[in-house]
Amino acid sequence: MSGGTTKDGTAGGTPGNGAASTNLDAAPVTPEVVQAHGLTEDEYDEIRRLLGREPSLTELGVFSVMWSEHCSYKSSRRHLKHFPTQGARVIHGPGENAGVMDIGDGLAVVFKIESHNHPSFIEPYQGAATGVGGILRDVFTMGARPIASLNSLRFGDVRHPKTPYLVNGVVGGIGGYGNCIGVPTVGGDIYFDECYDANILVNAFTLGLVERDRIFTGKASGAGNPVVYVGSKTGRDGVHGATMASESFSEGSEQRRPTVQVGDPFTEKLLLEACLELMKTDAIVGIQDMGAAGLTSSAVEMAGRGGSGVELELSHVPLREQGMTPYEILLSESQERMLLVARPESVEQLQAIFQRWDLDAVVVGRVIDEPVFRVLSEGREVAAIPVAALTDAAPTYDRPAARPARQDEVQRLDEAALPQPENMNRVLEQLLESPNIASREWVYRQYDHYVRSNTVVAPGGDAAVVRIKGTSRGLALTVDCNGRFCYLDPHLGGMAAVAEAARNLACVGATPLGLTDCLNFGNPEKEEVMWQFSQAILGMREACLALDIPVVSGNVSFYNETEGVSIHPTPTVAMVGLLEDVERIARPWFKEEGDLVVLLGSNRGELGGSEYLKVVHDRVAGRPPAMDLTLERGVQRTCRAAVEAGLLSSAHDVSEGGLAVALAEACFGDPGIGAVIDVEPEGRPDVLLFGESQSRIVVSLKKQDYARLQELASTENTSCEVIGRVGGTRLVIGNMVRARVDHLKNLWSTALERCVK
Amino acid sequence: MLVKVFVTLKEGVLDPQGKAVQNSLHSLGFGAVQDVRVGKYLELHMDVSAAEDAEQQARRMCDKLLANPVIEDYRFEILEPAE
Amino acid sequence: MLVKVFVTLKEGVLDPQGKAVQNSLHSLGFGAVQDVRVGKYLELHMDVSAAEDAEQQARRMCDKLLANPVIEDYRFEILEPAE
Amino acid sequence: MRWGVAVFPGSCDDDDVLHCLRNVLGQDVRTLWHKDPFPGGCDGVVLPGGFSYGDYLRAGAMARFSPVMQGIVDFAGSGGLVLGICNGFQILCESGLLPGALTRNASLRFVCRRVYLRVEDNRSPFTRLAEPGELLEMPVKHGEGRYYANPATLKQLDDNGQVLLRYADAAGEVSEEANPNGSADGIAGICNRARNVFGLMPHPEDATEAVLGGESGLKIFSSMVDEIRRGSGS
Ligand SMILES: Nc1ncnc2c1ncn2[C@@H]1O[C@H](COP(=O)(O)OP(=O)(O)O)[C@@H](O)[C@H]1O
Ligand SMILES: [Mg+2]
Repeated sequence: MSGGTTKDGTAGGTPGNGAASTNLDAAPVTPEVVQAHGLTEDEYDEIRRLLGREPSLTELGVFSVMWSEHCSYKSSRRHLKHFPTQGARVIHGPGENAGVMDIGDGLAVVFKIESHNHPSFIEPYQGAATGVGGILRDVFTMGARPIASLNSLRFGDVRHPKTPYLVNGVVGGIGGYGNCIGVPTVGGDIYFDECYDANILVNAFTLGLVERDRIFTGKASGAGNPVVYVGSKTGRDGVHGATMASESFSEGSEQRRPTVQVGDPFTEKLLLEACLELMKTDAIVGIQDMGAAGLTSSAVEMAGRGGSGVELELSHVPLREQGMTPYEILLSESQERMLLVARPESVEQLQAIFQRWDLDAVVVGRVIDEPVFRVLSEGREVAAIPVAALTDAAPTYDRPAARPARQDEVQRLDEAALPQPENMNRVLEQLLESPNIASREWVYRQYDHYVRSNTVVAPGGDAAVVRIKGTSRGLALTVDCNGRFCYLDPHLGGMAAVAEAARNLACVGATPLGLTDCLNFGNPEKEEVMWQFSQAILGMREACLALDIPVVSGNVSFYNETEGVSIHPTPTVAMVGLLEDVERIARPWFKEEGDLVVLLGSNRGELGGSEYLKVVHDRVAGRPPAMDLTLERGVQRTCRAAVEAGLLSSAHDVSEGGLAVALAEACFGDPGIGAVIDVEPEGRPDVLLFGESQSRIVVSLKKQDYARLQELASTENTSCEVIGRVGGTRLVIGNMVRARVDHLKNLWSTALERCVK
Repeated sequence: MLVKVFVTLKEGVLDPQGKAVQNSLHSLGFGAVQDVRVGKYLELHMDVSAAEDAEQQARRMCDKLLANPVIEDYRFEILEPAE
Repeated sequence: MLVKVFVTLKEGVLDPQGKAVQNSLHSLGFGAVQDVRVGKYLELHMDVSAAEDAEQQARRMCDKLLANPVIEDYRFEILEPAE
Repeated sequence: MRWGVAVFPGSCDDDDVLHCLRNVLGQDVRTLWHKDPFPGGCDGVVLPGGFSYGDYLRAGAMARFSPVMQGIVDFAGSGGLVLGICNGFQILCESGLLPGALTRNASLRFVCRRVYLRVEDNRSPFTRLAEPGELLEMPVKHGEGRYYANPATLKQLDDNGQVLLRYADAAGEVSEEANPNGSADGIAGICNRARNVFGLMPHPEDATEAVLGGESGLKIFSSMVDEIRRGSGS
């Protein structure tokens, strides 16, 4: 695992409060300076040992970013090894800028998710915008044309005074950047919980399409080959930034605001087009985006992958500001920049292409045989560090993990003691108006989801679908994670995140190809956080193995806490699925009067961790719903086979809000249509209606097709039961719920806007 | 009372808009333009009689809403009605 | 030479942004604000020595690019370097 | 029959238009790079959507000065068919080929959704295959699409039948509800007086295949194809 793009703000490591001024290079390296760089004494000793001398301040800066949690994965590396990363379709798994998978027809998809949490809390618009910019570069740096983006957002309680401001800024920033690049934002998720009040999550995903034999990697090879800098000029952006991503929030961190970078989507668009044009030629041997730790990490990582060294001459770097020191130039996180390794004879051709797009392209160094990262400033050497010291020799930690004592307490839930609401209609209304369940249209209306004319299923369905021009195929995309489940039981929660994502793909009829994950957790130096982290990974692993889904890329974001309180563990899963025939898909909405409503899977009456418990009883408690991966697999396979066979009028999975909410949502098509559902509670009606048992999909189909569905289900050993009929203008569930669809739909479609406007 | 507020990007903060305008002006033949910064200009009509009052409120409005202290600076002028 | 350009919406052209700012200011308790108009503020640094020259160029830049005469008015000020 | 699709730095929907013309309608299309002079030999020109020059300053403000645009202005002046979609519409207004201006959406937010458009006038090369009153469905996606013109201009547009499309609801009624951006009189698209230049905010190119949810955008392109075919007698 390696660093090297716009991640969670700065790579972490440069001095926090104004220490980084212009004359840093001359300043002495004192213990305070070492500490301000986020390095421990032991780490500093190791640096001295690796160098065989004291580092200069510039070198210390380079070590601090390369050894930061963010770039080095020092706390997570040994846990990430548990992910299954192999598969017949995997071309590049973790280790490259993004994962790459074969989709046939000579094509491959490239995808990855990244966090931009801390910068987005400090400056929501720019933080989110530059997060989108960073992930786009990770994808097109591999030669792929980005064709779809997703985003996964977590905010604090909607009633928190800052929440509306943050939501508006983040959503505006994602749209402002993504729309301007011409990549459709086809999906995402957004949830609110007070655990994110002062530490929001902004995770951005992009998928690109590339010809199988035109994939580029970030590799510096061929001694003497020129190293070329392209894109925006370098400013002091991010240099002053402290160890934002590798440090918890505290009072006063808002004062670090000047560190936030401003995105320029227009330049990114030019950079994207210029790079893709360049990649049609044979001019370059390697290419890498500059993100966290900018020039430093891109050069070092490329050298690391190529088994070579790199020598840079900083006086050639295009600068935006005057008087920048080598320290600042090396650690700047200015956006919209890339580093290329070219063939010497192709430099002119390369420069002509960038000039056509009005972008700087300057030779700033060369590949060298000696495996060293050497930096010159007007010929004077300012840093010389063995590449391996920055990459392979970076420390890794086996941090202690322990199940917190309060976990038993948290999981306790005495259902019998819960007061029983009288009016289930009212509860359903309340849930449909919960910002965690209400329509997300207010959000995705602000994103262009049609550009590139591939969008078959726009946001609003269980998974987005885009077609692949020139083929009959399509891709399905989704992002999921229930942080509440993960808090109550990280192992189950990790499983559920993977299972739910795959289930969403099954609902449209797609077969999962692979996933990318963004592991958002608290402070890894705390035992309980490491326990949550390791448990979640093991849970995800189990689900991946059972459902046959490799992990091909991902990102870790630690230190998501405020004033010592961690967020809910939030291992976000973005999953990509393949559709052989993009016209054979299902959507969530009931269509035909008279269709049967059928439940795949079964109601098991589990209330733990439900949105109902939170909204109505203000509790986050219990054990999350159990996961039976065999059942999960059967339900998904049945649904997928039924879609492929063209049997289904609709398919929608049961998630937040349980069966009643899933049924209501299925009624909210355009135009809406009602349903009469005939189910009886064995115990309490609220448990049946609002419990969030896993592995359930509500489908509708013509009566005459039911026998065939039953056949498919029985092949998979999956229960499949008629629970009602589509029709009318009301949703009726037994004698528990009876409400007009237009009324419910109106509540559901307007609630989010009412909360955050 | 008329309050004129000028909101500009802090020094060192990238101004993509200014850069684009500058490039355009260059290609239109205005080569003498060396740098362009784009900001916001607001006119607030206020129903207060004392200039100090307007001033105080203007400062608070800028701090709270009109400027984004993360990346922007502001400046304002108060114009008393001519009478 | 520093040229400061102010671009404002013509009278009669709806300014939803101004309205939105005004509403926000009201809900923040600044009830004295009666009207808000939002415009653009540009600072152009120019390498010219004569103020008239700057003035002439500024006018042409505004007419051609910086303001859209269908909806906008402009005004500018020229600041000679202090020396 | 030959089409040109202009490409400015920041154009985003150029590929969509190329795909629609080339692959859906089987037309001969070439791209027109903004730095090159207008090559001539085109029967129809499309200015696609996107964010030319980042839409900095004002949407469409900078693109009008590009070399290719100067040629397109002349092409339009000599009667050539020019279609401006979204950013293209903004560029046409900024260049003075169409009256009025496109300003920030009343909501102050970017809006992406499907809309219905009522065909107000079919006496134009762009709507000739549609019936007056016919409803077309296609997406809008823009932040600055609120059409503004002074009252005198609006009246002229109406009097001359230059308003070709208005935002409407599913029943064909022009209403505030149906208007996604606060445009004056629900205007979604207008043509010039000579009726050879048409600008609209919605995206017909993204509604030309059933798999994408509808084909009513084809009405616009097919009308142009039909017009050109008649004009050239081929
Ligand atoms: N949680 C994770 N699961 C799987 N792979 C991961 C995870 N986190 C990071 N990786 C992989 O580690 C590599 C380095 O990650 P990162 O530094 O975020 O990439 P980049 O340098 O492109 O930003 C990438 O290939 C990434 O996919
Ligand atoms: Mg990368």
